[in-house]
Amino acid sequence: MNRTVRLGLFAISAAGLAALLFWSLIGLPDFGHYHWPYGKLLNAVAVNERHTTNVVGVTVFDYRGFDTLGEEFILFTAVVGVSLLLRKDRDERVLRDPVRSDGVRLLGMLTVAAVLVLGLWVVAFGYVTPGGGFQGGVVLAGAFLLVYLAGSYGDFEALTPHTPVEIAEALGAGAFAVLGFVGLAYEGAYLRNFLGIGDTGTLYSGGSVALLNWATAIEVTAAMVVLFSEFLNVYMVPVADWRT
Amino acid sequence: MTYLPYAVAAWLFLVGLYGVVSSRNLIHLALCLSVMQSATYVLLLAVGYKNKATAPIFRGIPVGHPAVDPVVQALTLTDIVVSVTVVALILALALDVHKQGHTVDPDHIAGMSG
Amino acid sequence: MNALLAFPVALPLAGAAFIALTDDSTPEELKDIPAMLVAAATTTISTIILIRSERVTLVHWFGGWQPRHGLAIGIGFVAEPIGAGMAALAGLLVTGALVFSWHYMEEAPRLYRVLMLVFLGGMSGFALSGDLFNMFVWFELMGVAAYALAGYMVEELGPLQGALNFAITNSIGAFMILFGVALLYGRTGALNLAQIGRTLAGHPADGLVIVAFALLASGFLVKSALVPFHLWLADAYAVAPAPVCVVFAGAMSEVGLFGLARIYWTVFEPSFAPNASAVRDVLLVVGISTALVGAVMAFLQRHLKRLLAYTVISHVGVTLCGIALLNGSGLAGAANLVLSHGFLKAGLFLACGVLLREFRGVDELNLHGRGRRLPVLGTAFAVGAFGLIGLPYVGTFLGHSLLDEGAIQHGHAWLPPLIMVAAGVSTGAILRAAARVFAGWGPKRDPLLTPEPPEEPPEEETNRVLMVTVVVLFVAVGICLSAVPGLQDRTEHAADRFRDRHAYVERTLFGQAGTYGPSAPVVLHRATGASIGYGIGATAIALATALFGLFRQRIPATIRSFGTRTLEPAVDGLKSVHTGIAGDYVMWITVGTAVLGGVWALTLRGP
Amino acid sequence: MIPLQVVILLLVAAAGLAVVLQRDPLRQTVVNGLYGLLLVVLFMVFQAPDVALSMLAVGAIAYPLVLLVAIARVRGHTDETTDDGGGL
Repeated sequence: MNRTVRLGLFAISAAGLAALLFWSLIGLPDFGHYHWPYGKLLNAVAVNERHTTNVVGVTVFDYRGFDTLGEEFILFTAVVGVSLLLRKDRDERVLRDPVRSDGVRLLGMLTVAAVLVLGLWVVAFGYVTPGGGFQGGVVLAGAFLLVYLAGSYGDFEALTPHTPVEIAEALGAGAFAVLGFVGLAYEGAYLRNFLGIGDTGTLYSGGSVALLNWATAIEVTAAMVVLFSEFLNVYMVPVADWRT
Repeated sequence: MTYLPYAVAAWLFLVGLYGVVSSRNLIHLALCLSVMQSATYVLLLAVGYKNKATAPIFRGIPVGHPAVDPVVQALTLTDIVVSVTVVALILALALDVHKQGHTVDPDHIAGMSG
Repeated sequence: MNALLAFPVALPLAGAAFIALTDDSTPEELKDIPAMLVAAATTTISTIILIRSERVTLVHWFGGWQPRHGLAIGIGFVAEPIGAGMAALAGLLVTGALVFSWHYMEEAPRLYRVLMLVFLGGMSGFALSGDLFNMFVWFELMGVAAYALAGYMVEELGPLQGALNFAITNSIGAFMILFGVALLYGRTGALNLAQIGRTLAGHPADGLVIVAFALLASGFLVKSALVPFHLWLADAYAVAPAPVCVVFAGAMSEVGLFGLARIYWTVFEPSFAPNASAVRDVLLVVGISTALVGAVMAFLQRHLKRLLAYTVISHVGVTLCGIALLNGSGLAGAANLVLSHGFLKAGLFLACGVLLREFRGVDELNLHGRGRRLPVLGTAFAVGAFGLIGLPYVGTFLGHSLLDEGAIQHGHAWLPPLIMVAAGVSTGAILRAAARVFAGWGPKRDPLLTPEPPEEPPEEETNRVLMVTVVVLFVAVGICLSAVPGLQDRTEHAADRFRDRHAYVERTLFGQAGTYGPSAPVVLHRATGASIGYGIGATAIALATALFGLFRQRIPATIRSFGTRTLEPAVDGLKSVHTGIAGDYVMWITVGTAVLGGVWALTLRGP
Repeated sequence: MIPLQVVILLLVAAAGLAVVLQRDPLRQTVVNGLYGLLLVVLFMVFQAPDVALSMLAVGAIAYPLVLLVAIARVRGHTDETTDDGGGL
C-alpha cells in the first residue's frame, strides 16, 4: 500500500468522520448554556463542605480524587516507562558539558531561586487560588532544569542525584495511595477526608486535600526531574556512541 | 456562532488525525497526537462553559455567584497530564528507533509486516 | 460501604510504588517476591469480591461521596460478578506471569515488576469502575504501562516498532473514547454510568448519542483489535516478552470488549432498544470477520508468537460475536470464552517463552523437530491448542456452546458454522506449528509463511522446571473449565445481572440492594447435539488445516497449482494490508470509525 | 459568546493546523509553543485559570525540553531516503 492510496482512503473516511462529528456536535446545548446539576451542586456546596475556595482544586483532590490517583500513577508509570526505554548502555560516555560564565551562573542562581519560590507558592495555594500540586510541581522541576541551562549538566546531576529523586517520585505516588488507605481506615471510604477542614480560604482548609496536594507536588516534581534527566542523559551521550 | 467552540474541537481532532496519518517524522507525529488531544480540552471546557459566569474559585466572590462547571476543568487537568506522558513515551520510543534503525520516518522502520 | 472494592486498584498501585522504593535495597534472591505477593493478594481480594458479588452488587464511593438524591457527585466502583471476574482473571494472569518470570527478566527487572503491578491496577480499575471518565483514566494507565512493556527489548527494532504502533493507535483510540465522553457529558451533565443511562433513557437516539457510541465503541475495538482496528496487535504481541504477552492476550484484549459491553448495557441500551438489531448486526459482522481474518493470518505465520497473536485476534472476534448477540446466553458464552481462552493462551505464550530460552528463537521452521527433547512442554502445547477448539467438555467448549445456543435461539443459525471454521483454522495453525516444532513433521521450508527478523533473547540462567510447571498449570486449568459443575448456571445468572440496567441504576444511585437468590445448582449440564457437532466439526477442520499446512506438497500437482492460482492473490492482498506502518493503521482506524458511525447513523435513529 | 472568544478560537484553529502542517520538527516546536500559548489564553477566557496554568507550565517547560533533546539527537542522522514518496 503506498502513500497515495493511504491518503486517498483517509481523505474519504475523514470526510465521513467529519460529517459524523459535526452531526453529533449540533446535539450539544448552545455554547455558554451549561445547566447541569453536577457542576452547580459542587459550586454550591464545596466551599461549605471543605472550606476551600478553589472548587476545581477540591474536585481534583476530593470529590473526584480517585481520578487523580490514576493520573498520578499515569505520570509515575510514564516516567518508569521512559526510564526503561532510555536505559543506558554501561559504556556510554558523557561528553561536551560546557560550563557557563560566572555572570550567567549568578543570574541563573537568582532565577532558580525565584522559580523555586514561585513553584512552592503555586503548590501551596493550589486549593485556595488557581494552581496546585501538578502545576507547581512542573514549575519546581523547571527550576532544576534552569540549573542545567544556567550552570552545567554536572550541576544538574549533582543537584538531582538519580536515586533520591526516584525515591521521591515513588514516595509521592505511594503517599497518595497510602493516604487513601488512611481515609479507609479512619472514615470507612478510600480517599475520604480524615482531617479537620479548617478556616475558609486559608492554607488550613480542605482537610486531607492539603496532604494529597503536597503528595502530588512531590510526585510531579520528582517525575518531571527524572523525565528531564533521562532525556538530558540521551542528549549528553556523544553522537558517535549514540549511533550503534 | 454558538457552535464555534465545538466546531474548533472537531477541527483540531481531524487536523491532528491527518497529521498522524501523513507524518514522515515521529517527532512531528507526537505533536500531531497532542493536537488531537487538545481537541478534547477545548470540547470539555466548552461544554462546561456558562455565559457571564466566573471561574469556580470563590475567593472574593460569594458562593452562589454563577460559575462555570468545575468538573470539566478537573477532567481537563487529568487530560493534560495524559498528553504529556503520551508525548514523552513516543519521543522516547522514537529516540530508540533512531538509535537502532537510523530513521525517524514511521514509513521506513524496517521491522515486521505480513 | 464495601471497603474491599478499593483494594484491587489501590493495593497494586501502592505495591508498585513500594517496589520502586525498596527494590534496590532488597537482597537479590528476594527481589521477585514482593511483586508476586502483591499480585497474589490482589487476586485473592478480587476473588473474594467476585464471590460476595454473587449475592449482592457491591458499591464503594471513593472519598465517601455518596449520591445525593440520586445525583452522583463522586466516583463509585460497582462490582457485579462479570466485572469482578474480569478483575480476578487479570490478577491471576499477572500473578502467574510474575511467577513464570522468576529470574526471566535480566534487564531492568525492577521497572518490569513496577509496570506489571501498575498494569494490574489499571485493568482492575477499568473492570470495576462505574464512572465513565474514571474508566478512561484506568484505560490510559493500562495503556501507558503496556506501551512501555511492549517496547521492553529496546535493543531491537521489531519491539520498538511494535510498541510505537501500539502506542499511536491505542492513544488515538483513547482520544476517541474521551471525545465520546465529552459528548455524553455535554448531553447529560453526568459521568456516572448509571446516571448517564438514566438521563438518556426515554429519549430517542439522535446524532450525538449515536456518534458518541460509535466513538466509544471504536476506541474499545482498537484496544481489543477487531477488524479493521486490529493491525497493531500482531506487531506488539509478537515482540513483547512472553510473560507480558500472557497479560496482553489473556486480559488486556478482553478488557476492551468488556468496556464495550459495560457501556452498552449501562448507558446506551435504552436509547438503542428500538433498533437493537442494528447494533447486533454490525457488531456480529465485525466479530465474525475478525475471527476469520485472524485465523487465516495465523495460518500464514512462522514466528510462533506472531502466530499466537493472530489467534488472539481471531478469538477476540469470536468473543465479540457472543457479546454482539445482545442476549444472556451470548454474553455468558463470551464470559466463559474469555476465561478459558485467557488460561489456555497464557499457557501457549509462556511455552513460547520457554522455547525462546531453550533455542534462542521461536521461528517454527528453524525449530523444526528441535522441540522433541521437551516432551512435557510439547504435550502441554498440543493439549492447550486442542482446548481452544471447543471439543465437548474440553477447554473453550462451554463458551462456544453457550454462544451457539444464543445464536440459534435468536435466529442467527448462520453464525455457529462460521465460528466453527474460525476456531478450526486458528487452532489448526497452532497444531501445525506444534507438530513441526515438537514432532518434526512436515518440511523445513515453507514459502507461504511470513519471514520475521530474528529475536535475540537475553542470556540468563532460568528455572526451566518452574517455567514448564506454570505452563502446565495454566493449560490444565484452561482445559478443565468447561467441566466445572455449576459454572454454566453461574455465568448465565451473572450475564443476566450484567444486562439488568434497571437494577444497576437502583443499586448505584439509590442504594437499593437487590439480593440474589441462593447460588445456582452445582450441576454440569448435558451438551446439546448442535454444540457437540460444531465441536467435532471444528476439530476436523483444525486437523485438516494442520495437515494441509504440513503436507501440502503431497497434494497432486494439478490441484496444487490451481489452488495456488486462486488463493495466492487473496493471501497476498491480506498480507499486504498488514504493513507494519502506523500511518496505514491509523488510516484504517479512521475508515472503521467512519463506517461504524455511518452505518449506525442510518440505522439507529428514531424510536 | 464574546468577540474575544471568537477571535481566540479562530486563532487556535489556525495554529492547530499550522502545527500539523509544519513538517520541520524544530520550527514545529516553535509553532507548537505558540499554539500552547493560544490555548492558555483560550482557557483563561473560558474561565479555567487552573487549566491555563497547567497548560502554561507544561507548554513552557516540559514539551520544549523533551522535544528539543529529541530533535537534537535526530537531526542530521536521518536517512536521506525519506522523500521518495512511497513505494512500500
